Amino acid sequence: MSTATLEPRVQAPRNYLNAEYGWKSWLFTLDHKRIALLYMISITFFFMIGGFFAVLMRIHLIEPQGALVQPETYNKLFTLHGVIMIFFFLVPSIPTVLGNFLIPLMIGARDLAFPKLNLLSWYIYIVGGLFTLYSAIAGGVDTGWTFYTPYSSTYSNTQVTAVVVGVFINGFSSILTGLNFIVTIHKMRAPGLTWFRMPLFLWSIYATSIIMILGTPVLAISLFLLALEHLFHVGIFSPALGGDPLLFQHLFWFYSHPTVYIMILPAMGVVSEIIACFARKRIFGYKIVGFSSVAIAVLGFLVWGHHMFVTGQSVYAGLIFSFLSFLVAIPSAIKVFNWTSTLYKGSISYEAPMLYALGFIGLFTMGGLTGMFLASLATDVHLNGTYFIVAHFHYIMVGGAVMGYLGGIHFWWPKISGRKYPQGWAALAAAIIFIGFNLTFFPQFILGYLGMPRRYAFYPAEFQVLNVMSSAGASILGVGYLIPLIYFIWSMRYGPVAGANPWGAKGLEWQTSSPPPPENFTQIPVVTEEAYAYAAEEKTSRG
Amino acid sequence: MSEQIVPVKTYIVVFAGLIGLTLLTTWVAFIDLGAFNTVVALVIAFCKMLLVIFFFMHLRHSGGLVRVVLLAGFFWLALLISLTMTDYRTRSWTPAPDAWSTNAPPTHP
Amino acid sequence: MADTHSEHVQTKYAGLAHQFEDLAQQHDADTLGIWLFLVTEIMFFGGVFAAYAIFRWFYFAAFAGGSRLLDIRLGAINTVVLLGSSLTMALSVRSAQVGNRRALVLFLVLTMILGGAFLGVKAYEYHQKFVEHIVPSLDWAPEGEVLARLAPGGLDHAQLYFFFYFAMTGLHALHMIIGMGLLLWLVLRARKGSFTPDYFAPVEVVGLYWHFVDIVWIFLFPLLYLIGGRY
Amino acid sequence: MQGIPFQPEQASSIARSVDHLYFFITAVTLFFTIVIFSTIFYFMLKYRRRSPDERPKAIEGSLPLEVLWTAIPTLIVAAIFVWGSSLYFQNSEPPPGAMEIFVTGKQFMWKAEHPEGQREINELHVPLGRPVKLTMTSEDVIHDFFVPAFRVKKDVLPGRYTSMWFAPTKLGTFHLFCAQYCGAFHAGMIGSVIVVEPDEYERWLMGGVQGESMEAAGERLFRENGCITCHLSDGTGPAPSLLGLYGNTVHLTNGQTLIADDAYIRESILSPAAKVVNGYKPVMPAFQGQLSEEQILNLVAYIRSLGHPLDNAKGKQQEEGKK
Repeated sequence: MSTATLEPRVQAPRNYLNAEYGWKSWLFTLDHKRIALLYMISITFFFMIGGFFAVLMRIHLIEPQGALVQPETYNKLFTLHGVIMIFFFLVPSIPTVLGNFLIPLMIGARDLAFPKLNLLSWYIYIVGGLFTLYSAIAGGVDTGWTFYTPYSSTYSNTQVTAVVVGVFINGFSSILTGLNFIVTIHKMRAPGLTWFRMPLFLWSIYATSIIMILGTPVLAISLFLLALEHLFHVGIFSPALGGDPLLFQHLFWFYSHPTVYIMILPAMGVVSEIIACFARKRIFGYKIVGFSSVAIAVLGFLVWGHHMFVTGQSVYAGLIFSFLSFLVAIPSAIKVFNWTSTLYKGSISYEAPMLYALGFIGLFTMGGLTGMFLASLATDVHLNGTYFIVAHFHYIMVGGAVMGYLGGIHFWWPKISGRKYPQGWAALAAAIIFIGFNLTFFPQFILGYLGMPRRYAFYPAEFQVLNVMSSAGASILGVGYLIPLIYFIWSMRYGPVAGANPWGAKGLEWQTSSPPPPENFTQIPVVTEEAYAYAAEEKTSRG
Repeated sequence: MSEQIVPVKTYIVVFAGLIGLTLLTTWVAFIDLGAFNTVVALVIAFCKMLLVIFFFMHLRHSGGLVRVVLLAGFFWLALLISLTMTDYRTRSWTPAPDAWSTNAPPTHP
Repeated sequence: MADTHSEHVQTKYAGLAHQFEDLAQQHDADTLGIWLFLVTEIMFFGGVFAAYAIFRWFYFAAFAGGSRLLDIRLGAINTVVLLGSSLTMALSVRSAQVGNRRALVLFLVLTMILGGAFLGVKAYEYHQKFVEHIVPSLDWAPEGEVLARLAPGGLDHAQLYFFFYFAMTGLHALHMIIGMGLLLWLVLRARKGSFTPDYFAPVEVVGLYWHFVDIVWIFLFPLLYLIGGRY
Repeated sequence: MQGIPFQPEQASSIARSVDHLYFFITAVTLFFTIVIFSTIFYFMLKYRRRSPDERPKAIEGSLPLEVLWTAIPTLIVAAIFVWGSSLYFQNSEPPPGAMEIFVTGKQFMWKAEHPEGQREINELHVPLGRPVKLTMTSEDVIHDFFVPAFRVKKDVLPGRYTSMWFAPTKLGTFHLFCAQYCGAFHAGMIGSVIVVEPDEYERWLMGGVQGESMEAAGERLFRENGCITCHLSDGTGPAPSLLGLYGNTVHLTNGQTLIADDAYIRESILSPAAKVVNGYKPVMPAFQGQLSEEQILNLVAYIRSLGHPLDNAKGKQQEEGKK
C-alpha cells in the first residue's frame, strides 16, 4: 500500500485503471469498476450489431416491396435485432455498467458483496452472447424475440436452439447480478447511510434487482421447456398432444413484461441523479419517487396479460390485466411530475447530461401516455400487433432507457475515465438523437393506427410515405449515436483532466478521486447528511 | 458467530416427524377421499416443507430479512400461478356459441 | 489475484474477503445471498409447477392414469432417503458449527452416499420407463397392460404427463448432481481443515441449497406419484 | 399517393365508437405532453443558473401536490379503463342472428368457407349491414385475423376455435392482414374483405362453382369415415346418438358434465378418449392427423345441424321474425 493513497482526496496517481496492466489484469479482475468497463465494451459491441440490423431493416422498408433482402432474411434481421438489443444490450446496460461501477461508490463500500460472482456474471453474459452470435452466423433465427410457440417449437427450421440456449444462459448473468446488488445494498452500506439517505439511483437499481431475481428464472424455465419441445417435439406448448400455445405466452410475458421495467427503472434512477445535480435541488418528493420505483417493480409483475388481449385469452382475464395495467401508469406519472417540480426554483444549467435527462422525461412521457391506448381493451384490439406497439415500446426503451443510459454515461464519464469530454459536441449529439428519434418513431404511431402490422417484410403502397420518414429519421439517429462514441474515445487521451467532482455534485462517488483508486475509498466514509443536500453549505472541494 | 447451535436431538425428532408424514401421505393415497386426496397430499407436503425450512434450514433463528425474502418468493410464485389461472379458469365462462343460424334450414338425418 | 489493498484485512481472519469489514458482515451477506438464490430457484421450478397445475387440471384422468404406473414404493423410499440426506446435511452444518472436523467429513460423505442412492433409484425408475416404452417422444409405444391403463385418459395426454414427469424429476436430478459436486468440494476443503466455528459459511450455504432440493422433492412426490390416489 | 393518411377508414358498426375512445386518449396524451413540455421549458428559462455560486433553497416536497397528482391520473385512467372495457365487452359478443363464416389460417393464406359451401382464398365476401361471426382456427401456427377498417382483430390458434364478429357499414374492399408473426411470408398472408350489397352477396353465393354445403360435406364425411356405423341416430349403437347433442348437457364417465360446443365436438373427434359419455366405452379411434381442419369444421357443422330441439325452435322464430 503506497502512502499516497492513505491521504484522502488527493488526486492520486494510482487509480483502478493504472493499478495493474496487461490483459490478465482485466480478464481476471475482481474490481467492480473494471468489470463495469468490461460490460461497457461488450454491450457497446452488441448495441452496434443490433443497431446495424436495425439500419438494414429501415433501408429495406423504404420501398413497399422491400428494397434490400428476402423476406426470410428480413425476419431474421428483426429477430436478432430484438434478441440482441433486449437481452444483450438493454437489460444489462445501466445495471451492469453504471450499477456495477457506482453501487459500491455510492454506498461507500470497497466492492460489491460477491466480486467473484460479479466476474462470473460477465463471463456467463459473454457465453450467452457467443451462442447468440453463433446462431446469427450459422443461419440466423426467425422466430421474433418473443419466440411464440408453436412456430418456434415446431415450424421454424432456423437456429432456434442456439439462440434459446444463449438467452437462457444470459438469464443467469442477470439473476446473479441482481442477487449481488440486493445483498450489497442491504449489507454493505457505509455507516450513517440509511435507506432514506440513499441516492434514488440505488432505489431504482434495488427495484430492478428484485425484478431480475423474481422474473428471470421464469424466462429461463419457459425457454428450457421450449428447447425441450423444439428438440423432442413433444410438449405442452403445441396443440398436437393437447398442449396450449398460450401457456408459453403467459410464462414468457411473466418475465418479459417486467423486463421493460428492468430497462426503464435504472434510467429513471439516472435521471433523478442528473436532475438533482444540474438543478442543484433535492429531488421533489424524494420518498415518493423512491417508493414509486418499488411500486413499479411490484405492479409490473401483475400486468403481463395485456400482451394477450387478442390472443384468445379469456376476456375476464383481459379485464383484470387491463385494470392492473392502468394501475402501473400511476407511479410512472408521479415520477414525471416530481422530476418536473424539482426544476421549480432551481438553479438550472444545461450541460450535456442534463439535456439527455430532459430528453428522457419528454420521450418517456410520450411513451408512457401512449401505453394507455394499449392498456385499454377496446383500442388495444385495433392497435395490438401493429406499428403502434413498435413505436410505443421504442419510446420507452430507446427514448427512455437508452437516453437514460447515455445521460448516465455523460454524467459519470469524468468519474469513470478521469477526463472531460467536449460539451458542445455532446449537446449537439443529444439534439441530433432527440430529433432523429422522434422522426424515426413518431410516424410509426400513425402507421400503426392506420393498420400496418409489425414484422412485415413488405407492405401495401399507401404506407410508404410514413415508412420513408421513419427510415430517414433512423439515419439521423444512427449518426447521433456514433458521435458520442467518437468523442468519448477521444477524451480518454486528449480530454482535460476532470478532477474529483467536476459538476459540483453530491453523493459519495464524487468524494473520491477520479478515476477512483482500486479500493474506492481510503477510509470508509461516514454519512451524516441527506441525499442531494445541495442547499446546505458546500462541503466538497471542486476540482 | 451468533449462530444458534441446535441440539442433535431436535434434528432427530424433526427427521422422525418427516418420515412419519411421508408414511402418512403414502397411506392416505390408498384411501378414497375424492378431490380431498390432492388437498391432503399438498397439506402434508406443506407441513414437511415447513419442518425442513424452520429446523433444517434454521429459519427459526434467521432474521426478519430472510423471512421477507422467502415470503416474497412464495408470494410471487402464487402470483404466477393465480394470475395465469385467471385466464384458464375463466375461459369457459364465455357463453357457448350462439344458436346455429344460417340461411339454410337445419336438416335432419 | 493482486488485491494489494486487502492485505490489512487478510491478516485479521482467514476467509474474510477484502470487501467486508468483519466476518459477521460477510456471513450475513453470504446467507442473504443464498436465500435470494433459493428464491430464484422457487420461481424456476415454479414455472414448471404452474404449467403442471394447468395440465393436471385439463387432463386429470390421463395424469392419474400415468401416475398410477409409477412405483409408489420406490417413490416413498426415495423420499425417505432424501430426507435422511437432509438430516445428515443438517448434522454436517452442526458439526462445522461446533468445530468437529471428523464428524463434519463423516456427515458430508453420508449425505453424498444418500444422495447417490437417491439418484440410483431414480435411474432405475427411468430405466423402467424405457422397458415399458413410456418415454415421451424418445420411446413412446405403450402396449399390453400399460396401454390398457393409460388408454382411458387418452394416450396423447398421458404422454404429456410423462413429459412433465421427466422434465420435473430430470431438473430435480440435475440439481442433485450439482449438489453432489458441491458436497465433494466441501469434503475436500473440510479434510484440509478450512472450516472453523468462525468460518463455515460454505457448508451452511451448500446445506441450504441441499435442503431446498429436498423440499422440491417433497412436493414432487405427491404431485407425480400420488395423483388420484391408489385405491 | 394522396399525401399522408391519418385515419383508417371506418367501415364497421364498432369502428366509430372505438375511434371515439382513441381520440379521447389522444387528447389526454396531448394535454399531458404539452403540460409537461411547456412546464419544463418555462422552468428551464425562468430558473436558469445565473451565477456559478447560486444555491437554491431546498424544497422537500409537498404532500397535497403528491395527492393531487396521484388522484388526477387515477381518475383519468379509471375512466379510460371503464370506457375501454365496456366497449370491449359490447364488441366481444356477436348480436343474435349473426351469420357465420368459417375461417382457417394456414401458412400463408386465409381460407374461408361459407355454410352454403362457397369457398374462397385470401378473400372474404360479406353482405353490407349484416353482423358476421367468424369461427376461426389454424392448421399450423398462430395467425391473427386483422381488418383495420373494422377495428377488429383476433388470434387464430391451432387446436382451438376463436371467434370474432363485425357488421360492415361501408361497401368496398378492405385490407385483411395477418397480425401475428407466422413465418417466412407472414407479410404475404394478406387478403381483402369485400363488402357487397346483400342481394349481390346472395348472387355471389349462388354463382361460381357451387360446391356442397358444409353440412352436406360433413354428412358425407360422417358416412365415409364410418362414424355412422356406431353413432346410430336412435341411440342403439355402441356410441351415443348425436341427434340433439349440440348445445345440450353431456354427462361424462368421470362424473363431470359439460355443454356440447364446437370445442368439445372437435376434441371428441380428434382424441375421443379424453371425454367419454357416461354409459359408453372408449372404443372410438382417434382421428388426430387424419382430418384437415376444414373437414373437422364440416363435421362440426353437420353435428350442429343435428342440433337440439330448443335451438331449432329459436332458429325458426328468428326466421319468422325476419319475415
